[in-house]
Amino acid sequence: MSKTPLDTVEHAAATPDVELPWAELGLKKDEYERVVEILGRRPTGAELAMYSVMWSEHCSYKSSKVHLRQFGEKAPESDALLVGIGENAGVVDVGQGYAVTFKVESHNHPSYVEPYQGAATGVGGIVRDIIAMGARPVAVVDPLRFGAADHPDTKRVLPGVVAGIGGYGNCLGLPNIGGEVVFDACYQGNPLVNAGAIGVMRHEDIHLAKASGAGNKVILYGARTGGDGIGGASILASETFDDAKPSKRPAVQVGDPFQEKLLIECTLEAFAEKLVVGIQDLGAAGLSCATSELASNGSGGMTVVLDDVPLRDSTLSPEEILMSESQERMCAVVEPDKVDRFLEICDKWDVIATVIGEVTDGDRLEIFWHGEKIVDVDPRTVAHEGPTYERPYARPAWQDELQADDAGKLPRPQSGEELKDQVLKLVASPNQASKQWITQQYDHFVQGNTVLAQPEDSGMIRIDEASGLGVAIATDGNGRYAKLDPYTGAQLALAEAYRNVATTGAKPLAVSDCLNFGSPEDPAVMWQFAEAVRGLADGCQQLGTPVTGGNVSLYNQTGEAAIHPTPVVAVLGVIDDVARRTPVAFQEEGQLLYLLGDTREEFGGSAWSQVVHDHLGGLPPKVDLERERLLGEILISASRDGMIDSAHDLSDGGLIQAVVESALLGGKGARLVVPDGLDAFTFLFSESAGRAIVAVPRSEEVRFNDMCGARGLPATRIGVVDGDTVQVQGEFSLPLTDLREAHEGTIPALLA
Amino acid sequence: MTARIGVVTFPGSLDDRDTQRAIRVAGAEPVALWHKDKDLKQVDAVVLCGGFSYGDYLRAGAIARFSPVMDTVIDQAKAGLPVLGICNGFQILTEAHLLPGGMLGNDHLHFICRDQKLRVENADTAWTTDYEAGQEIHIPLKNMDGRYVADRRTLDELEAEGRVAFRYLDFNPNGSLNDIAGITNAAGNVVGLMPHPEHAVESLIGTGRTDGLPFFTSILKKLVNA
Amino acid sequence: MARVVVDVMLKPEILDPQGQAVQRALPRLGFEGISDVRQGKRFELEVDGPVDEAALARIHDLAESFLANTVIEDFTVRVEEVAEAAK
Amino acid sequence: MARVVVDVMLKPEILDPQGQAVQRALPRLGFEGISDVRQGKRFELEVDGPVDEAALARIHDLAESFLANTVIEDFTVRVEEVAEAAK
Ligand SMILES: Nc1ncnc2c1ncn2[C@@H]1O[C@H](COP(=O)(O)OP(=O)(O)O)[C@@H](O)[C@H]1O
Ligand SMILES: [Mg+2]
Repeated sequence: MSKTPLDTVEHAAATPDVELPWAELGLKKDEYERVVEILGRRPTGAELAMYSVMWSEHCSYKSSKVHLRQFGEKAPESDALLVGIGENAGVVDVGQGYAVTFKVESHNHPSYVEPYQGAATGVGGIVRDIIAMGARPVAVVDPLRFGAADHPDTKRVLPGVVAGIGGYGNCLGLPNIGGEVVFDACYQGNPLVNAGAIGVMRHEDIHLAKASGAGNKVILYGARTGGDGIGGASILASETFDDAKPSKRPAVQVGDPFQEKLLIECTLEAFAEKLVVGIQDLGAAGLSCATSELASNGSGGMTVVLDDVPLRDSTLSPEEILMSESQERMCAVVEPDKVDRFLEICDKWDVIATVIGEVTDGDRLEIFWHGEKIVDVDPRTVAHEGPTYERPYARPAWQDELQADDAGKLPRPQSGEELKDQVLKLVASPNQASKQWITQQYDHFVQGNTVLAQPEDSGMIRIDEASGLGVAIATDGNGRYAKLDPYTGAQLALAEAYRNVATTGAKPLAVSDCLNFGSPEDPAVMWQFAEAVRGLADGCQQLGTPVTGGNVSLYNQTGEAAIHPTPVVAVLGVIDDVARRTPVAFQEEGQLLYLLGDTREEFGGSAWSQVVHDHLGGLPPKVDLERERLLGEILISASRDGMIDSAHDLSDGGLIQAVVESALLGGKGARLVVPDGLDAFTFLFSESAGRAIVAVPRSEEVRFNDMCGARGLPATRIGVVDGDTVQVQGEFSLPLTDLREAHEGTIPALLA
Repeated sequence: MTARIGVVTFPGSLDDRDTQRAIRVAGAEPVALWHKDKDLKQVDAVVLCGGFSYGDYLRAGAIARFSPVMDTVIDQAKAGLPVLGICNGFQILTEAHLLPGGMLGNDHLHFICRDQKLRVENADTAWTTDYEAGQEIHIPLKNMDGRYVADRRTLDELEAEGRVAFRYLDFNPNGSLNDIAGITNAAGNVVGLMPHPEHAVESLIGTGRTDGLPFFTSILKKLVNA
Repeated sequence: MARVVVDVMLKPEILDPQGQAVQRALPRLGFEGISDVRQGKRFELEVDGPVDEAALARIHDLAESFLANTVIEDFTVRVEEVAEAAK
Repeated sequence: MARVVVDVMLKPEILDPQGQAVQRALPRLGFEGISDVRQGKRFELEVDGPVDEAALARIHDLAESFLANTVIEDFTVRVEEVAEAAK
């Protein structure tokens, strides 16, 4: 029993001198003072709970938003963009009346603490964002970064993360169609668990998170609210308002994918019957976020009766209920005469649903507990008027030295034999090795629309059975490149994801991102962040692919050591008919292999420099986005006109990595000839951007060459699909069986 | 007139829409059935599809088995109604004792998703007549609890009576006894298997093979010719 | 209110890969002298009212028909005494 | 040889979707009067030699570091007496 009186609005006004534990809740002094100024009095405990979570870095983007603005300011003209940055997820027109929404988010820290549940709830959170737009989720992707592959803790973190992503996504019935797995010691204490989701809807079904229409009801539905993820509020509840010790509150949230699957089905059914005026998922900051965002995006105010929230733990204080991050909950705004039907649908799916409030024609968000008012705020000040920081940033002193340490000076292989050893070493290295042990723990087939999944260049989903309309998605990021030059690194991530989508025959349309960095309080990190955002915004402008949304994850560091700056970029593309998709695998012996693009001596940040020399230095490959665009156009035309039977983009590991992958997947070897003007080493290992290899049926060779020639894209014939070895003329020959053993054995040996 | 084939949706069913599509692709009419209804809407056959009914939280299929719809399915299956259980559906059929044995977690303790090679051992069931006995096919497999177990006597009986309908070839993906991928009841009307034929009915989609289509054409022919 | 515990274990003749995985890991963790490990499930049921013979019999039925699959699992039902040798 | 049992249950404040699913199914099966169900794991370890203090302490360590995930689970260790109220 609480002995101190409830901290009502009235009580707060009457006791201006009571100090609240704002510091423990993560607020700075000036932030607290700003709250007092906004309210014209001290906040109640419940108000402080709301402001503190909503003004956190995670929810308010206070360190990043001055930079993120560029995504809007530099956004290219695009007819495709239906809903842009600022909503739960962006929405893109893909034609034929269909719209697609997609977004990537991070769940890095929770996944380090409890890998399975952290990763699982990461999938759950991003999928709710997609449903909240009105879309049926159709696929997930999971870009991941772990510490060194052979570090004992990686053996704890990785299997748990993978099982968690699979456990949740598989149970939701969402095919996993892409992602990344990268190992680097810099992620040892900070694995990156990013999760992305795609959803599909008809244009008219787009829903937004806003509460309008006085008298409309606010319905909370899904899981009961428990004491999950409310660290700070417990302090608030106990030290200030209750002399009882805080009860144990779990730091880790456990996901319930079954509950979420029901949430998806009942939400979509409610959408289909047009019962929903506004909708918001409950993620970070729980009810604080959902109520303040719904109210502030709408036209009116809102009242909420907190006593009506169904609880899993009856001892929760109102502050804790407001901050709880219990999973698998959603909030809908429904017109009064549709409430019964909405509740009926929830009941059909065995989902608990409760009216907890109402939209008002005022402009205040008022929250009641035991009949007393404990929150009375302008919701905009909570949701949208959080602090903005112009954090100092500066190019770090070590950047010059790092860039001066040119990878071009590293000793190169001197003989065919040495080349061959290094090829084997490369394709077996953890970052370049097959990730099948991981991806076979994910369902690729569910929903029966998967056209391409791992290890293809991009995942591809059919969205219309009759026409064959489909969408493709690829996510990429290279922290090593970004460390050498964050501006270029971000553009290389964009270029690679763009290229991956185009390689499968889809036209890139839009971008989402997840920006993983160290502490924004370190000017060097802040510089990396600023550069990366600038690079990405400039790149998107040039490629004509707007950023539709994304996520920022800061403070990824252990002590003083930040992770490599790791902007992860997702590119979404569209293909008119999935029957035209281009796969990675070599299809037929005798087909001609062409290398598209220019190969230069570029080894800075390369896989070769890492695997053979454990080196990171110099400059990353140059970016030429016009070239990327041209390459994309050629790949798309060639797929549409049936001129190529397989294609693979070149990225980390260079040409030889791509050839080996296509060969192993197709079960067919290749004979390669080093083109004039290149040495074998550069030909095989360079990581110049803007390149792909394609396999051209002999009957199409002339037509294909003409097209490349006419458009000015260098296309070099480098060999032929043939036999059961990968052979580089005059240098070496490697049997596919040896390559397979090297490529596919590594990850199971480390993790199984 | 074509055959009407029911597909039951339990809470947590995932492949209900895909199964309906497969039935359509085969030329039959899919009928959606709801777990809370006892009424089977006079369908000619029923498919229990894949997924994680009730999250598979107790044991795969254990809670779904007690759904109202299952009371009717159990009664009618005993009276000869053709029933196919795919993955979670197979698990439900064993929990309901329409098929012998039980399903446990994969021996390697991971979810596994792959294109799986099988041999059709029994081409005489209601769902397999469009295959040849001994035919080798590839069907996508994806499960967490795919390990078929039964006591020695049951296994011997299944083998002796030719009731092992499908066997894994080249690779046993889950530790199933006798490499069993699917079985049939003695009458041949109730069949359960772990791999997912509904994911192998269209070229281009999934693995690009259509080795799963004969399940649906087999039953269609049987029903239409009946 | 009382607590009834239902323990469900795989029948001894059925392979228990989870238990085996634990056992295989033991030497790596420096544990010797454990000759077998089996992993099963434990259900804790909070029963309203007294747990008399009749209640126990009903829970036994519940375990037999639902909590355990007796084709592959064995089970035991017992009323839990006060807190056990705590963690 | 003796048997040591390690029971691992989710901490009380942690959501237990499995137990919940079971509990919600009970009314449908005609069972009333069970107000809560939690589902956990039970490990049976067959120990060679006597189970003395030292052995129990080691098993306690094993449970803490390996059998239970103490971020979300609690556990108890006990020596199992003779066969219990059998099935
Ligand atoms: N790195 C970024 N790039 C572009 N947009 C971003 C980025 N980070 C956040 N945003 C956008 O800011 C808005 C708020 O983000 P977030 O808080 O993650 O959304 P939500 O409230 O749905 O969790 C979203 O529209 C999101 O897409
Ligand atoms: Mg959101």
